[in-house]
Amino acid sequence: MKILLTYSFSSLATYIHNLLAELITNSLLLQVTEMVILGVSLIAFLVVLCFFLGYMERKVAAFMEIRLGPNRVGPKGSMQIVADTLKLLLKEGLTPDSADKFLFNLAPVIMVIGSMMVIAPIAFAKDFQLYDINIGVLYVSAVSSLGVIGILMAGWSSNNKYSLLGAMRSGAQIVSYELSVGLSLISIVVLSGSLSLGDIVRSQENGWWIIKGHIPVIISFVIFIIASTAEINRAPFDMAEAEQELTGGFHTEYAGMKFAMFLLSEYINLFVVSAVAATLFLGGWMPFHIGGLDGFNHIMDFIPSSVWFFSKTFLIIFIIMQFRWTFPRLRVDQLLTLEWKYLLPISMVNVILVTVMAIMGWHF
Amino acid sequence: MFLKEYFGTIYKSIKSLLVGMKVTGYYFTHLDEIKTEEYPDNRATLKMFDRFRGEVVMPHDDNNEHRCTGCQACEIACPNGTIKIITKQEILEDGKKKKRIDAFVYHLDLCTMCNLCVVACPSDAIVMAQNFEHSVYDKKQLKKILNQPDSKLMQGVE
Amino acid sequence: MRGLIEDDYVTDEGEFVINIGPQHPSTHGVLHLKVWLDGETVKKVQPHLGFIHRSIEKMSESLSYRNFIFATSRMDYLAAHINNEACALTVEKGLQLEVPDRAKYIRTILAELTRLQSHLLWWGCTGLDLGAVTPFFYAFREREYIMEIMEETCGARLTQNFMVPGGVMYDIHPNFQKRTKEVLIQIKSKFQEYDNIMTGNVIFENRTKGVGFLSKEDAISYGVTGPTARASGVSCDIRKLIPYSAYDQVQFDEILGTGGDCYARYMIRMHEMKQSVSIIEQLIDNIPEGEFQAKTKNVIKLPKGEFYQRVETPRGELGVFIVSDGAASPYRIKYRSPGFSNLSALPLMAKGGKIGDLVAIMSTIDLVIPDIDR
Amino acid sequence: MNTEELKSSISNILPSAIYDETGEFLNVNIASEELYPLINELRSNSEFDFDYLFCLTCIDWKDHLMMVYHLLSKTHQHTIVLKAKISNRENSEIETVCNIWRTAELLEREVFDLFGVKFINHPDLRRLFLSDDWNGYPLRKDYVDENMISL
Repeated sequence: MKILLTYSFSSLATYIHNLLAELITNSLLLQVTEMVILGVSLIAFLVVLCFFLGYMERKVAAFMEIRLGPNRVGPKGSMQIVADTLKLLLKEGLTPDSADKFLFNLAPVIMVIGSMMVIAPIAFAKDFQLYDINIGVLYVSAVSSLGVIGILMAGWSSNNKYSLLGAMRSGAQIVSYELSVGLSLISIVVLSGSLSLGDIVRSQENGWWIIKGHIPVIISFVIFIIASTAEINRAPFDMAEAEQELTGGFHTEYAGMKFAMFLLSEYINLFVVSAVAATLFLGGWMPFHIGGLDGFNHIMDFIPSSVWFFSKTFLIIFIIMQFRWTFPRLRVDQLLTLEWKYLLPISMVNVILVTVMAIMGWHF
Repeated sequence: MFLKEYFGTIYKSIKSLLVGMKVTGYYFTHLDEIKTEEYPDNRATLKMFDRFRGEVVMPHDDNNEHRCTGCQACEIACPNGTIKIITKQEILEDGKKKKRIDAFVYHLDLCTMCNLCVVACPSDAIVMAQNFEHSVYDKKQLKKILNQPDSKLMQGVE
Repeated sequence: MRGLIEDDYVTDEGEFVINIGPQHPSTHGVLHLKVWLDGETVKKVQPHLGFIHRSIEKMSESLSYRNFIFATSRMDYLAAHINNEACALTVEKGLQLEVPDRAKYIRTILAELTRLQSHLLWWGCTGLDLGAVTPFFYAFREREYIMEIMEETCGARLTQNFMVPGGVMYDIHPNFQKRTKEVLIQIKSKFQEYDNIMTGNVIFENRTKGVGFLSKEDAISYGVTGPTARASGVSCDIRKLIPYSAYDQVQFDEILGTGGDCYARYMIRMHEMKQSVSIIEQLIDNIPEGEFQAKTKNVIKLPKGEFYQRVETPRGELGVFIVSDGAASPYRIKYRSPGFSNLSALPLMAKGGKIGDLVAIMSTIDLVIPDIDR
Repeated sequence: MNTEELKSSISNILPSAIYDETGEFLNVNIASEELYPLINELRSNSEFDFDYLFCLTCIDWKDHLMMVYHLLSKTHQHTIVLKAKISNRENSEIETVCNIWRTAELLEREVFDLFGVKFINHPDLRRLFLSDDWNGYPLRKDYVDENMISL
């Protein structure tokens, strides 16, 4: 029991730090080495995560579609995604003749970098955060919209009409939905009084915001989920890909590893969005506490904080996946109608409600 | 009035979406509803229906005898020219010359399994088999000779 | 006459032309649509056909009256039974042959099962075209049961070739009635599920309501038939107007819509599935005893003359026009295929809509490309 | 209108029409030059009101071509078959009907493609199924293709 309680990522990180500090005395060199280790392990973690998400998506889709899903490679088909990645790696990375080659090759890299950068301020577990920047929420909302540049680049440089249409759709879509995402984030910032994600998690020690903030926060949670599904270009908002209309949209011309990088960034985006939602609304790594019931709270504390974080994140990932495998796609003008006529006015009113609630102290 | 309509739309929309998600959620939690047949693995238990038309075969009995008289009714009935019957003259025991089949050539690659040859056959010499795994590496292998080597016409079939 | 290639690429300044198909996920085959766009808005659509043209009409001119039927299975492969039935009926009309009642009942049941499976596949594909993948699998589950009935009785799943001039090829399988009744119960229990996941869905309603409007006058002028025309209020169900086979023995409604949009077409087909179930239920227990095939001569020769038979396929009116000069094979055959005429109204319906609307229209008029190209 | 009424009404417009009642429908035989005035009248006159052209095709009778129009009136529920004889086989021409029934546009392109009948005033007369450089018209009885195999 003792081991379980003390086990956390922070102790691991401290252990590695101490080990390196003994070996390397130069503080600058130490910092650089730690950053390299961190970067490499982060990329490795994200790749493994994407493998898992890819497998999860296939299985979720299959079970909802009364199918078995991947079941040949590896136990229960779990190695299928590895086999697919190998296939994509071995494929020739085609570049169309008339494409703008520099931008064409740069676009997937920008997509991946853009989505990986958002990982930085997210608290994966207690005391385990890559960089608790004091304007975390602002950083997240700013960096997460970098991806649209990648999509626009990919669509324009492919020199393909379908790609261009997809990219243009995506531009309009992400710029619009950014507003709702921002406003629903602000409602939590108003309540917790801080932009730092670490502080926001700590502010939920005595209850998650979705419970403490009741109706207004639930509304902003729903808006956040819908708007961020649109922002990461997932069905039913996958205008930019729209297979049945644009055959693949902005990545029509991509093949091989470059195509895999779009997939990678899609899954990282999915994870990041769910992680942000879990952090802001569901308390991040905070266990489920009910005020007054000390015994119950204590039992909840036994569950490691990372388990809390990941189970909340994957719950939201599952919901977003279920959206994809249930709903038809919206039309491009309806997509904008939804944002400008429904989500944006509601979230604006909601921000006012939350502000009044925070001033009057009506939340729990 | 406007607000009532506005929120009414939102309420109805969210409700319809949740009803849809309930359906997919139901199947996600009821894995016994999965209908997938794991085809190559269930070969042992897979049984095709008796009437399933997979390919034309010519049944032979234990004495290596078939029922085909070489009347070419099937060849005429076939819309695609799938069947070619090559006949030969055979001298019977009593000295009479009789027409017998030399080769019943069946081009599986041209066949559309329309069953018209089987219907046309007056002596029930050919039937449809239930085998459906026809893939081969060379198209030439799909040209089949249905009568077995050294087979004879069954006694009493004219 | 200007050349196709030359004409294709001469466009005015600022026109954005995309080619949808022949390899495109939502054209359901090898249809090629040339689409002029203004942003997302469709300005003009021009269908280019012929990618799967096999000239079945020319082929049939050298086949006997027994043989030419098999090729029609390859026209509208989702309604092979009904195509075969149309040919058999035309030959019977020429021979003035009375088909036994049992054969008529079997034909009608099989035709309605075909309609049911075709509509089920259409329902799944409509979901797929609009971006919902899951309904496709639900539809295929039920369709598979019908395919099993077909396989057990007819011996094939899609291209059955079960109709012969004078009746049907074999008597029904002993399991046929039991299995059909079980399947009907199964399918009826799933209609509510279909409504839950698609019909009532707000996104689906927005995608289809008011999209692809076709007026009644245009529907008639363009020769549009089937559910597509009935959604515009045109009464054109051949089963009602000129009953053939056993359709005069059953009670069913011809459902007419008023909207003329994609949603109306969708609802017509959903109701038609229920009507088909009811038709089969009325017939399945009352199949009369007797012969399943009328006696015909070994070599069928139609008298000199012209014979026209209209039947109702899941997509509309199929006409078989046989011109006979008294020989053992037809002098000229013309198939008036429903998809061909329905497609001709697509440019009208799609004009002014978005690309997404074009996809919705294509899926709700239920195009089967081999049927168009023949 | 029944068959007799149809016959007398059509004779008023076009006395040279020849009738044939052996088939299922009333057949009206005319020459190709007479087609357009008659067919225009058949559509616009509310007595006939043939608003639905359900089949348009061509038959090659070796010495001449024959256009066949199956017409139906949705309001009166009467059907006629109009047959226009095109005597000039080499340079066959007939007036288009696609401004009367929109469905004729594609059907006439099909006939042009497979029979080589040129439709005067057709807005977009191109090959429909076959490629533009195809030689000959396949559904004509004298069409020969060296690649064609006979079974």
